[in-house]
Amino acid sequence: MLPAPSRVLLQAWENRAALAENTLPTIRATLAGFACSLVAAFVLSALVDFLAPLRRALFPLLIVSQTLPLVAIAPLIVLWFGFGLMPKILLVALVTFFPMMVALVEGYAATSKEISQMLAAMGAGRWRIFWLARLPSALPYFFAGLRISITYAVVGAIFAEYAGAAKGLGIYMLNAKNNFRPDLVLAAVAVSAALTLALFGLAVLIQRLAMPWENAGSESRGGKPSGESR
Amino acid sequence: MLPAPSRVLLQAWENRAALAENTLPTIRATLAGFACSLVAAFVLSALVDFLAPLRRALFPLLIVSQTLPLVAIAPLIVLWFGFGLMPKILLVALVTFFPMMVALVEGYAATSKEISQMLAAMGAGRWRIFWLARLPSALPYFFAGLRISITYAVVGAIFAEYAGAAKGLGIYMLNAKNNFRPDLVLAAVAVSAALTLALFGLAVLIQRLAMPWENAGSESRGGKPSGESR
Amino acid sequence: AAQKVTVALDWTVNTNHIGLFVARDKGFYDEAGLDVDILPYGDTGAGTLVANRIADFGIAGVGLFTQRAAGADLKAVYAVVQQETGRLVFNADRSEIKSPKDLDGLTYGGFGSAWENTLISTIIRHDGGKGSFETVTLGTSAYEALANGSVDFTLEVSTWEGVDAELKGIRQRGFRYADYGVPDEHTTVIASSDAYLQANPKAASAFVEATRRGYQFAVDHPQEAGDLLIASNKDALTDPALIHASLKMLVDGHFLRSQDGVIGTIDKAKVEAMGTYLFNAGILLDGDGKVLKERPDFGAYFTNEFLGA
Amino acid sequence: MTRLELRDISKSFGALEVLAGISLHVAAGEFVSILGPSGAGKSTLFQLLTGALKGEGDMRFDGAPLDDHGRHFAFMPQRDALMPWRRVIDNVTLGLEVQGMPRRAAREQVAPLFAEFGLAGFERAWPAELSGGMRQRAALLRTVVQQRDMLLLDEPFGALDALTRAAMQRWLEGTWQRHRWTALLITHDVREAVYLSDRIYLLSSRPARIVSEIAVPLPRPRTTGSDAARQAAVLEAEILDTLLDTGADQASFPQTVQRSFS
Amino acid sequence: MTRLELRDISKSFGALEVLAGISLHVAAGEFVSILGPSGAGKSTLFQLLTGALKGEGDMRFDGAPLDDHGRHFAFMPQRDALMPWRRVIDNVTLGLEVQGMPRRAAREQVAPLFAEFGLAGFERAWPAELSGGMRQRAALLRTVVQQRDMLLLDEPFGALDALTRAAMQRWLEGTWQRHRWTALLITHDVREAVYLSDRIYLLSSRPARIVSEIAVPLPRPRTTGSDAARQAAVLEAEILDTLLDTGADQASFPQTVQRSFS
Ligand SMILES: Nc1ncnc2c1ncn2[C@@H]1O[C@H](COP(=O)(O)OP(=O)(O)OP(=O)(O)O)[C@@H](O)[C@H]1O
Ligand SMILES: Nc1ncnc2c1ncn2[C@@H]1O[C@H](COP(=O)(O)OP(=O)(O)OP(=O)(O)O)[C@@H](O)[C@H]1O
Ligand SMILES: Cc1ncc(C[n+]2csc(CCO)c2C)c(N)n1
Ligand SMILES: [Mg+2]
Ligand SMILES: [Mg+2]
Repeated sequence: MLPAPSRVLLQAWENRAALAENTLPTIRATLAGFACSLVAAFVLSALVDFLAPLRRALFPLLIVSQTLPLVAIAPLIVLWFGFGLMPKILLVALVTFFPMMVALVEGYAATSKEISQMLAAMGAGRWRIFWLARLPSALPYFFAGLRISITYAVVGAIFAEYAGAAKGLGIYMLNAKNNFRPDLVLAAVAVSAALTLALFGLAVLIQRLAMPWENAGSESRGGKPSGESR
Repeated sequence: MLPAPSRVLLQAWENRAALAENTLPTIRATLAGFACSLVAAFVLSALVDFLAPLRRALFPLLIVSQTLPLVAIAPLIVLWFGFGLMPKILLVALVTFFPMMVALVEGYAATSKEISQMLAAMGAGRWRIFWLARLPSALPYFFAGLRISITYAVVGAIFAEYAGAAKGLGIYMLNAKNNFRPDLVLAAVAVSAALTLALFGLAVLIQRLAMPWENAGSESRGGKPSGESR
Repeated sequence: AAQKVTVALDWTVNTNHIGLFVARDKGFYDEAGLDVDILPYGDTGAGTLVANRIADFGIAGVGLFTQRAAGADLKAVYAVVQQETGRLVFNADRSEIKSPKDLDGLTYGGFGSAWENTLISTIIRHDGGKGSFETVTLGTSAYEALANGSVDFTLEVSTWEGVDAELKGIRQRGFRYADYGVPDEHTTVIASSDAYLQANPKAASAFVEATRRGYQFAVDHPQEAGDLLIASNKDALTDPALIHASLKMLVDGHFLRSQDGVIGTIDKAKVEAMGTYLFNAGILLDGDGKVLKERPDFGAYFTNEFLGA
Repeated sequence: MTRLELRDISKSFGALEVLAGISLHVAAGEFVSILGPSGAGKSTLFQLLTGALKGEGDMRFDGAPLDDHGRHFAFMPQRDALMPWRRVIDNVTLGLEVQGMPRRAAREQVAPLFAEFGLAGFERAWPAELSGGMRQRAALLRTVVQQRDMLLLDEPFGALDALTRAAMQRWLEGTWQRHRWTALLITHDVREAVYLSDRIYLLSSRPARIVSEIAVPLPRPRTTGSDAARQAAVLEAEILDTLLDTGADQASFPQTVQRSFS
Repeated sequence: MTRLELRDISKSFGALEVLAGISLHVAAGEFVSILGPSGAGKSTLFQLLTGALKGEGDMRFDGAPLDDHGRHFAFMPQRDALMPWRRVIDNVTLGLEVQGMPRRAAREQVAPLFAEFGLAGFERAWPAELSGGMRQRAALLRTVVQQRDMLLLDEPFGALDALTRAAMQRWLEGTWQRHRWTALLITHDVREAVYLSDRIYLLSSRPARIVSEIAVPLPRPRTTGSDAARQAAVLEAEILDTLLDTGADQASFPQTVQRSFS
C-alpha cells in the first residue's frame, strides 16, 4: 500500500528541483506566520495578564478561534485574502498561536508569590513585576508551548495551501496524490517533517540559551535546581 | 459573503435534528480519541522519563508524527482502517497527544531538586519519586497541555470525518458546503465550537479540583503560593 | 446471504449518483443478492479507494486515465453519462472574456489533477491563445471562489453546479470543451479494479446491472427518483428544486440515456479518443513520473462485459 | 518623630485569628525588633506593611496613611525570594533597578559589598549554586542597598553560623548607625534583638498581641566592654522570662525550657 | 561500634573546591554535630551522604561501603522541601509511606506528635499556609518519624524562636535518648551543638577541612543544674575561640566578632 522508502528517497532526489521550488513558499509562510503568532501571543498574553476581565472575555473567543474546524474555515480565509502569502500567514498564526498563549498565561500564574510580593514592596509597578518576575517565571511554560506550536507551523502552512494556493508543499502533495504518486506525497511529507524537526531543534537550542540557570547547580541526580518546590 | 448570524441560528434550529444526529458520532470519536491520547501521553511520558535514551529516540519520532500533514495522512488512515470509528479515534489521538506529552515531559523536568533528593534519601525508588514528586510537579504543565489538546480534539474528529465518514459534523459541513449552504456550514461550526468550549470548561474545572493547593494561602495580590520561585 | 459491495463517491451526493441510490432504496441490489454500501465522499479519492481495494467500485472521471497510466488498478465498467457534462465557466459580467483566448493570464480555480491544465490549454490554444494561465488548487471551494471573484474561471459539472447557478440567478457564461478541440467523453463513470472484477465476476455483473436498473428507473421516473434521492440524503440535500431541475436536465439532455437509448454502455471510440488526446498531450505518466512512450491499449481501461445484455 | 505607626492591626485567615490588635510605632532612625514565637503572625505583619495582605486597623507612615507601600520600605522576606533566573549580582541590584538606576551603575554600587558579605567571587553564580546561608546574605544585601526610608527584615540571619552572623550583625549595626536608617527587625534570637535594637516588642503566640515593650538603653556602637555585656545579659534574661510567662498560656506546647541553655 | 565512617571525602563544583579531605565518624547511638561557617560545604557533605552528589573518598556505614543511601538515613534538608501539593499531615507521613506503611497507619502514628510540634490544628493545612517556623517543624517531624538507623539534620531549628527552638531541642534530645538514635546534625548555633551533642566537629571555611573535634562530656539528660551550665559555657567559649582562629585565615571576610554578644 505504501511505496518503499528507497523508492521515496530516489523519487525525492529525482524531483528535487520541483520539491525545492515548492518548499520555499511553505517555508516563507511558516516563518512569517509563526513570527506573527509569537508576537501576538506575547502581546495578548501580557494584556490578558494585566486585565483580568479582558481575560475572561478574550479566552472564550480565543478558544472558539481554535475550535473553528480548519477544514471549514481555511477555504473561507483563502477566499477573503486571496492566494498570496497573507492567508497562509494567517492560518499558520491561527494554528500556532494558541499553545503559546495558553502556556504563557499558565506560566504567568506560576510566578512565586514571594517574589512578586518582594517586587511590589520594592515599588515595582505591575508592568515591572510582569517584566521582572512573571515573564521569566513563564519561560519554561512558554518553551513547552513553543515546542508544541512549532510542530504545527509547517503543518498549518501545508494545510493552508491545501485550501488554495499556486505553489507549496501542500499543493505538491495534493497534485501528487491526485495523480497517483504516493511516493511523491511521501517525499513531500518527508521534507515537511525535516523542516519541522529543524524548527523544533532550533527551539530547543534557543531554550538552552534563554534559560542558562536551568542547568546551574544541577550536578545531582533527578530534577532541576529550581529554588524550591512549586 | 457570510450569511447573517440570525439566519445561521434560525437554520441551525430548523435543522436541529440533522445537526444532533451528526454531532453524536463526532462526540463519540472525540471522547474516545481523547481518552486514548490521554492514556498514551501518560504512559509514554512516564516511559520516556524513566528511560532517557528512549526519550532521545522517541521524541524525534513523535515530532515527526506531528509534522505529518494531516491532509496527507488522513486518507492513508482511511485506507488502513476503513470508514469506521477507528480511524477517527486514531486521528483525534494523534492530534491531541503531542501537547500533553510535551507538557508532561517539561513538567517532570520542573520537579524541585530538593524534593527528589529528599525522596531518594527516604529510599524511594525511581518509580516512587515519579509518582510522589515528578507527576504532581508536572500537573500545572499538564493542564496547560490539556487545555491546548482539548481544543484540538473536536477539530481533529471533524477533520477525520472529512477524510471519510458516514455521519458526523465534518460530513455535515462538507455536504452543506457542496450544496451551497454556508449558513448550515456555520451552524455546524457553531456546534463544534460549543462542544470545544464545553470540553475546555470541563478541563478548567478538573484542574481546580485536581490542584486544590494552588489556591491555598493565596490571599494576597499577584502570583500563586508556590513554595518558592522556580 | 447477500454479498457485500461497497461503492465510493467522487463528490458529495448529487444527481450523478442517482442510480446508485435508486437501486439501493428500490431494492434492486437486494434482488441481485447484493448488500451495497455507498461510501460517503471524503478527502480520499474514489480512485484511490478502489485501486487500494478499500472500495469495490467508485465513481471516477478523466482521472482514471492518468491514474491507470501511473499503475493504479482501475477499470471503468459503467458510463454514468453518455456525453460530456463538464464545462468551463466564468461570471457573466466578465465581458472582456469573449472567447477562450481571453483566458490567457487569468486565474483558474482547479481540483489538483494534471489533466485540467491540458484540457484548458487545449481550449485556449485552439482559440488562438497561448494557453498560459495561473492555477490555484481549490477543490471543493472552487465554486465559492468563482462566485466571490477570487478566481476568474473554473470547470463545472453543468448538470449540477450549472443548474444551481441558474436557479439562484447567478449569471454565468461558459465554453464547452468539445467546441475547442477536446474530444467528447463520458465525464462520469463507475470504475472497479481488475483484481476485484476477476475475483468477483458474478457480483460485479450483478452490481453493474442493478445499477443500470437504477439509472433506468431514474430516467423513466425522474420525479420519484429525485424524491428518493432527497429522502435518503436529508442532511445533505436541502434544496429539492436543485435535485429535480438537475435531474430534468440530465434526462432531457439525454445525458443518462442517449437519444439512441444507450444507457451505461461505455463507448470505445470515446475512450480511445480521450485516451489518445491525453497521450498526445504527454500527461500520461508511468509510475516513475516518466511520460509514456508507447500509446497504451485503452481497450484495457474499460469493459462493458458486466453490463449483460 | 514617629516614622511608622500601627494602630490596632488585626488579621485573620478564615477562622484563624492571627493578629489581634497590634499597635506599635517606630521613630525615625530607630532600630526596633519584634520577638515572638514561631507561627505567631510576625511575617503576616510584614505582609500587611508591604501591602501583600489587607487587614484591619490603621497604618501610618510619617503621619500619612500608608498607601504606597512600595515607596517606603526595603523588605527582606523570610524565605529569600531570590530569582533563580538572575545571577547573584543581578538579584542584588534588583531593588536599585526597580528604582530606575541603570544596571551598570547599580552593579558598581553593590560590587564592593560582595566581599563584606562573604560573597566575593559569586557575583556571577546562579542562586541555585549558593549555600543556604549565602542565599540569605545575598537577600540581605539586596535589601540594604535599596536605601529606603525604612528597613523591614524578616529573620535575616536565621541560616547563618555564629561567626558569619556576628559579622553581619556588626555590619548592619555599623551601617545602620552611619545612615541613621529606620529599621524593623523580626528575629527569633533574643541576643540578636538586644544587640541590635533600641526597643523590642514581644509578641504573644497566636493570635498575636503585644505583651511587652522593652527599651534597650545600651550605648552605641555596641562593640566591646564587659559592662555593656553584663547589661545585655540582664535584659536577655528579662525577655526570656517574659516570653516564658506569656508562652505558658499556650496549652498545647511544651513550655519547659532550659534557661541555662537557651 | 562505628556506624558512619567517612574517610578523606573531597568534592569540587567545577573549579570551586568545597570539601578538602573530610574524615569523620559517628558511633552507633552517638549524637554528633558539625559546626562551620556559612558556605563551607556542610550541606554538600549531606548531599554526598544521601547520594544526591558524587564525590571522592570512602564512605562506610556499619563497616560496609555506603551504596544504598536511601536505607540508612532520615534526612532533613536545609530548605524544608515540603511538597506544596500535599497537606501538612501527608507531608509528614511521606517517609512512612515510602517505607510501605499504609496511609491510615502512618497518619495514626504521626497524629499525636502534631501537638508536641506546635502544629495541632494544621494537619489539613497546605504548606503554603504555614509560617516559616511551622514549615521547618513540619519538615523535622517528617524526618524523625521515619525511624531510620541514623538522623541527618541540616539546620533543623534555623527558623525557630528561642522558646520553640528550646522546646524542640529538648524534645529531640529526649526522644533521641529514648530511641538511642544515631544523629549527625548541621547547625550554626554553638549552644545548640553543645546542648545536643556527644561530639562536635568544627569545619574551616571553604574548602572545608576539619579543624577540631570536641567532645562534650556533659551528663544526660541535659536538663538542669547550674554545674552543667557552667561546663557548657566553657565549652562554648572554647569552640568560639577555635572558630575565630580558623576563620582568621579567610581574608575576604570581616572577622571581628563581639565575643560578648555572639
Ligand atoms: N550545585 C552547586 N553548584 C555549584 N556550586 C555549589 C552547588 N552547591 C553548593 N555549591 C557551592 O558549594 C559551597 C558549599 O555549599 P554548601 O551548601 O555545602 O554550604 P553550607 O556549609 O551548607 O553553608 P550554609 O551554612 O550557608 O548552608 C558554596 O560555596 C556553594 O556556592
Ligand atoms: N496565606 C495564608 N493562609 C492561611 N494561613 C496563613 C497564611 N499565611 C500565614 N498563615 C497562618 O498565620 C499564622 C502566622 O503566620 P506567620 O507567617 O505570620 O508567622 P510568623 O510569626 O512569621 O512565624 P515564624 O516565626 O515561624 O516565621 C500561622 O499560623 C500560619 O499558619
Ligand atoms: C457534481 C460535481 N461537481 C464538481 C466535480 C468536480 N469535477 C471533477 S471533474 C470536473 C470537470 C468536468 O470536466 C469537475 C468539475 C464533480 N466531480 N462533481
Ligand atoms: Mg515568619
Ligand atoms: Mg547548608
